[in-house]
Amino acid sequence: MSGHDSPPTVGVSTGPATSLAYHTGTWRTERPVYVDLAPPCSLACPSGEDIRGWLGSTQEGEVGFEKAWRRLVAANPLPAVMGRICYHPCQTACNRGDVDEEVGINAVERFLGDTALARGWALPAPAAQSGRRVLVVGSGPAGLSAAYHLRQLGHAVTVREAAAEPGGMMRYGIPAYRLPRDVLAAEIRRIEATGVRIECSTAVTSLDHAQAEFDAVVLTVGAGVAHHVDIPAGAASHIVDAIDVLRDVASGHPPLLGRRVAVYGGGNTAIDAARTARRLGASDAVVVYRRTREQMPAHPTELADAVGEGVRVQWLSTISAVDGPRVTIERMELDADGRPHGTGEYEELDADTVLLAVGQDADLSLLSDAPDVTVVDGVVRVDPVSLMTGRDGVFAAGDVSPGSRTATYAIGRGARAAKAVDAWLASRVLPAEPVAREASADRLNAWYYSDAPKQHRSELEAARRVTGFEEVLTGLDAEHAVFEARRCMSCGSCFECDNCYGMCPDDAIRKLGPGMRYEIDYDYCKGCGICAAECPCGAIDMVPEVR
Amino acid sequence: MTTVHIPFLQTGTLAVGGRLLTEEERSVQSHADRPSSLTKGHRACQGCAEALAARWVMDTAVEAAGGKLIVANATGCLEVFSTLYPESAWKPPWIHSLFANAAAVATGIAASLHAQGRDDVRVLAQGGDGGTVDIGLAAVSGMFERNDDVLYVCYDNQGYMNTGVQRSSATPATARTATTPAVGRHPGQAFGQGKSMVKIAMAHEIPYVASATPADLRDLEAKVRTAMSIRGARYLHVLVPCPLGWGSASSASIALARAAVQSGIFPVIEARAGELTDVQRIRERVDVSAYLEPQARFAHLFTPGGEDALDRWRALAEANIRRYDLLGGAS
Amino acid sequence: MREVLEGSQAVARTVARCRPGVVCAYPISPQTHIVEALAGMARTGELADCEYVNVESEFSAMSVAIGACAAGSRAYTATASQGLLYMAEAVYNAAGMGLPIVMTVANRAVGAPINIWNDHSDAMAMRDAGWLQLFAADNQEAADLHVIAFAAAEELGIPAMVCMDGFVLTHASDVVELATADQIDAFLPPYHPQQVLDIDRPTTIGTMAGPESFTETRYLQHLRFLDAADVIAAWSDRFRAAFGREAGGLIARYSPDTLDRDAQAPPASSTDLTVVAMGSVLGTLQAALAPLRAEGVPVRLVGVTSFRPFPEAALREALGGSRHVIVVDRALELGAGGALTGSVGRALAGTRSRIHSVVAGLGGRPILESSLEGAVRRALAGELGALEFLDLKTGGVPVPVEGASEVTR
Amino acid sequence: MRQVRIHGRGGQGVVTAAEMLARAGFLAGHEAQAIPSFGSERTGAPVVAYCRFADVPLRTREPVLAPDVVLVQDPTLLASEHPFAGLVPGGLVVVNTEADAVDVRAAAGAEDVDATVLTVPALRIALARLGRPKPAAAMLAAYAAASDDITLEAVKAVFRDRFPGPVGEANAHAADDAFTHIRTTVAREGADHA
Repeated sequence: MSGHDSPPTVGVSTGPATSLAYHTGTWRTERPVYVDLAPPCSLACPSGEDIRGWLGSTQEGEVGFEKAWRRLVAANPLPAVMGRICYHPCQTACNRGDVDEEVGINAVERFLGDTALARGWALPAPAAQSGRRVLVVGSGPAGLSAAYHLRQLGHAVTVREAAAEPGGMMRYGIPAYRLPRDVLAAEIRRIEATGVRIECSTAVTSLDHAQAEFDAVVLTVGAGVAHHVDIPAGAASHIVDAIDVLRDVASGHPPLLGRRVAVYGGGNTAIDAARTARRLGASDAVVVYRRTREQMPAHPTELADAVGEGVRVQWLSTISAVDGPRVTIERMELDADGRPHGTGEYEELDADTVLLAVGQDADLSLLSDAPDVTVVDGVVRVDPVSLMTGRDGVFAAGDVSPGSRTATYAIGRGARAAKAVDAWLASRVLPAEPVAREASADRLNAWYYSDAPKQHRSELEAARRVTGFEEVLTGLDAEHAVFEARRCMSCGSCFECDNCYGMCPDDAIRKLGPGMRYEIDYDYCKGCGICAAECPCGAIDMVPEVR
Repeated sequence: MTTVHIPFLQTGTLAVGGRLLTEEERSVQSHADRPSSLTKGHRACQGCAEALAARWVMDTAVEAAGGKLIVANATGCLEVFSTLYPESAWKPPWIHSLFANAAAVATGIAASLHAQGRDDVRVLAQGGDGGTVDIGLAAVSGMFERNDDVLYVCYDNQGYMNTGVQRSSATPATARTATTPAVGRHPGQAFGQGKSMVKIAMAHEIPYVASATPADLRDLEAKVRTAMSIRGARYLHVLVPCPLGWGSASSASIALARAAVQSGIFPVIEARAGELTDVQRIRERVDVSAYLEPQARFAHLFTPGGEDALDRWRALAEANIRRYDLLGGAS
Repeated sequence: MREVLEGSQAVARTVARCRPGVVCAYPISPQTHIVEALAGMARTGELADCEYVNVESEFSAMSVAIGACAAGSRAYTATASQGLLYMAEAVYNAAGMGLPIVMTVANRAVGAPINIWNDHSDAMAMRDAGWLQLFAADNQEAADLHVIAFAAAEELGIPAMVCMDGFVLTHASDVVELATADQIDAFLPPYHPQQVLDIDRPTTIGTMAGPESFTETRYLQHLRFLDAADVIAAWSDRFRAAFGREAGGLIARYSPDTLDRDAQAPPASSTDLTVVAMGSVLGTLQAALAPLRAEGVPVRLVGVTSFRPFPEAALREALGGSRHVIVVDRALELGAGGALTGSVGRALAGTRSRIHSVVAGLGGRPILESSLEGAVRRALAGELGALEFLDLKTGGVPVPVEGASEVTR
Repeated sequence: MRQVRIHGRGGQGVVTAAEMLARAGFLAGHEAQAIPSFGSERTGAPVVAYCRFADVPLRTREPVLAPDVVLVQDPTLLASEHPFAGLVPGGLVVVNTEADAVDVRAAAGAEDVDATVLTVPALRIALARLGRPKPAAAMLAAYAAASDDITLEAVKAVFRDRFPGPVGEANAHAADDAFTHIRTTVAREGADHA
């Protein structure tokens, strides 16, 4: 009986974890792949902020605030300002709106901006001096953004501003109750501290001269001139441009408007003007708008605040004539395409002053010596990728160029112009902005997000009632800012929730450690797709296995 | 309910983990160095919730026992897919004897350990619904009745999936199986049959009985931890969706477990000494069709003539909701 | 110390002195007195450091033993008849997993018709389960065999049944001398499992073996079984040396002169008529053959102690080429003959021995000395058939008074 | 070799009597063996048990077919259970009864059997001493009084050993009573030899 010393249990027992010898990965017909998609908030952000990124850092609490702010100012050097005046299209796009309510991104931005000011955080030190000099004409949001980003790239930047103070429409168009001047000033000072030179009360009148002095020029002169419509008006009529009123108020010279003020227009300037009129003592401020509430370009929250302050709106109405305090209004109606048409019905309104807020135009007098810089529809024509005007080395961004006329958009275009200038200075071709895949709502597994424990949820609700991220004037405190940031679903980007790792039935995902995310072990992954299905943020694609 | 109070950190308590959690707040499964008691290389079907739940349960038990856990396993999918000689996907000491005797084998292990003065080593027995509710019921009941120091876990996939999807006494009404075909006037498993192992366990008045699903890891881990903190006979019933037997997408296993709970079909409860002590409330109620329709075994319910059966399903859900106060209205 | 003890008590006390870690049992006649006695000793502390588990079925009894043995305890249970069959699946399983459980089988008939009395049908039903099967001739041996069984089983990693005739031995009181606890401690090594569920060295026990490995698994089990004969013989020799009495072994030899058990007895010769039997009938045969030997009839007696593994070589040697072999069989292979006869026949295949199968004592029918003697005389006269049923009543079973007469065609 | 058969009913301690008898015989220096009847032991059903003594080891396992001694623990069994069957000529029959040997023979249809028949009121003795109808000790003591197979002291010893304390003492007293009864009766009347 020799030669069979094996234990009697051969074939019955075996060592632990010996299954590692069996690679189940060959079973797979689809493989999970981690992806990073663009979240709708960022896609909707005209400033191009990495909102998901800086919310992510904010989620970490105190230790993450500065990092969050630095991620924020990588795109936008004015977060305290924009945290107040941005109409946050990011929030409109936010996928969380489908779950409960959109994340209060703007309020968190303001929190970060204010925190940075309070703590005196400096903007990043610029790159090494390039030796190139760039002139930015105008110090509105586009100009400041362009100057900041150019400076970050190492160029010597000078900003020339015709007005006495920098800030453009932020300084002279937006009422102080929406944007305190010290906040604006502080953020501009912080840009200056990076080496940007801002020369106020210095109008640039000749592009040729500018180009002689600088290697490149960026035009960001804005659209500060009120657009005019022809309204038959009697001699005693008191008709002024709303933007001028706002500018005068901002300059410390509030005009006398009277007790009854009619504002003609439907944009934010109209609303600002009406609310300003109320603050200037008008007991009756009426906004006359020719379309409906749904069509009004003014931001709904602005309108709501205005109405809350006693501003009235006369919908479907145009001012057809002004005669002294008597304003004649024609009733309008919408056709099948939603366009307003006069009905021939008229009524009258009493107004001491009529404020015109029917649009603003760019002051293009600077271009009188530059016929090669073409102007179309009142704005400077630029190459859509390089933002360069018809003249080599001259770029344009902000309201003076085509596109949306918001400060947020202006900041984004300013940053883009900076890149364009930088590329042009280096004789590089600036690639078009990549079209990112969107992390759309249907990719999400929202089940995982709405599990705020009740006590927290009620805190959140209380916070909203008291501080009202979107609507109220005071900012979030740190706790609520963190909480709000944590409501971000990180659409399309792994935030290390461990679902894939924990829910893999085949134990085929490795966790690489904090910040390192995960790695799929394709030797064993059978491709069941649970990781993708249960990924809250849609950061895993299942792709056909092609062997 | 054994609640885990996790601060709201982006996903709250429903996700496996979260980078913002402290070490103490983490689920066992979220640890990079979790035990992975059932490790890779096992041969379960794609999307097998039993494989998943077994790892969850055992990892938690292993941690709760300080690594001192011995497992007895009934015959069934879990055994077959994990231990095809000469390979084993198990890390803890593990034994499979027969289909019907996992509870008794576990009793023997516990008795042996007690005799050796090794009460620090804990014993877990596990099996599928067939090995628990049907053929193994006598042994399970005996283990309960003696109050042996064993945690018994049933992974209920509602049928004999290992042998090709036949009906068990845990197969739900109307489900199509190989032995309850979807033909005739009353297609699939008949209404009025089957038994509730959770209620049977409770009737033994053992120290701890709970149900859970892979749709709520933290709840499951908490229940295992609770069970492991108690001595004597304990029972955990885990609903485990089976892509093969249920005719569902392999990626849908978690979602189906979620739908089973959120529709009121599968009550997630806790009981001590025979008394119901807690239920998990429905969080986002869904219609039973959300649970049934993704499963091919219920496909005939969604053809003309299936409405009556669907209504009876709704009545079942309503009955559960009433009986267990799943919507939380009563308290 | 010699004393009068009921067989069950003798076994229970001996088992207790083997220090099992876990004893589990489900009652069934005629095994009950054994497990009752062990239950009592577990309560009094005489059976120390042992868990006594009252299970809900024989199936669970064996299952608990499997778990206990795999967890490193010496495990013991006892059963009989229907109970053995009810646990059959687990009986095979224990052997397949190499768990050296020791189980007393108080041999009893298997129904239907239900019958609580002795024969060997139950053990025969499990003869291929992969267990050692040791049959006790008397209560002294029944007790002693348990010590040998634990020793051999644990060395081999093969479970062992000690078979003792139900009631005939379990309930009879005899003069016995039990091995003391100290003697057993000195004789029986502590249980060192060959495989164990150990948290420090985890292992997986009870895997599935596919077509690519099952045959080899069985083959290795078979080789181990072949080893078992030597191991049983060795432990029996050690037992004789330690205790000064015969117990176990593979084959029991009996002196031709005294008919006493004698390991040194010479083999039978080709001219001898040799009676082969197993279990308590050997005692009755000792008595029944004495008058024949006194007459000078060349009759010898050989007992089979180890039915599994079946000691073909040792049996052939003991039979010494006997031309006439009568196998007294307490179990029946329906349509074939005695169950023991089958194994004896295989052992003697190719020899010139003629085998008679005498089936006796089924379902508790008393086996009488006179009947056995008669069978031998008829064999000598050439009148004994190849298969006979001892004391078979001609005319069959009495028909019930009412109701059943027309049914059974 | 001496062979004993005990008749009784379930619950009367027949099996115990056989085992006690074997033990008593062992104490008296014999090899001994007790074989209870193998039944399902229902209370009241007729039960038989056997005992053997010898001075060489006992091998056989067959039931006792030709008893030297028959103990009948219940007189109602005389008619139905054929207690005289197989009795060796000159054998001893001890019957628990208030009646006499003549009545016993008549009841058993054994008027002409070659046997010594003794009667003892073992039930009365048992009830008096133990308060329970367990006549075994009295029966064995009666047997001891009538033969040299076992001794009264051995009978008392095995009962004391099996039932330590008052029960053992009560059995010992019962044994004394029965022993005295037989010795007295036989001395006065002589044994019944047919």
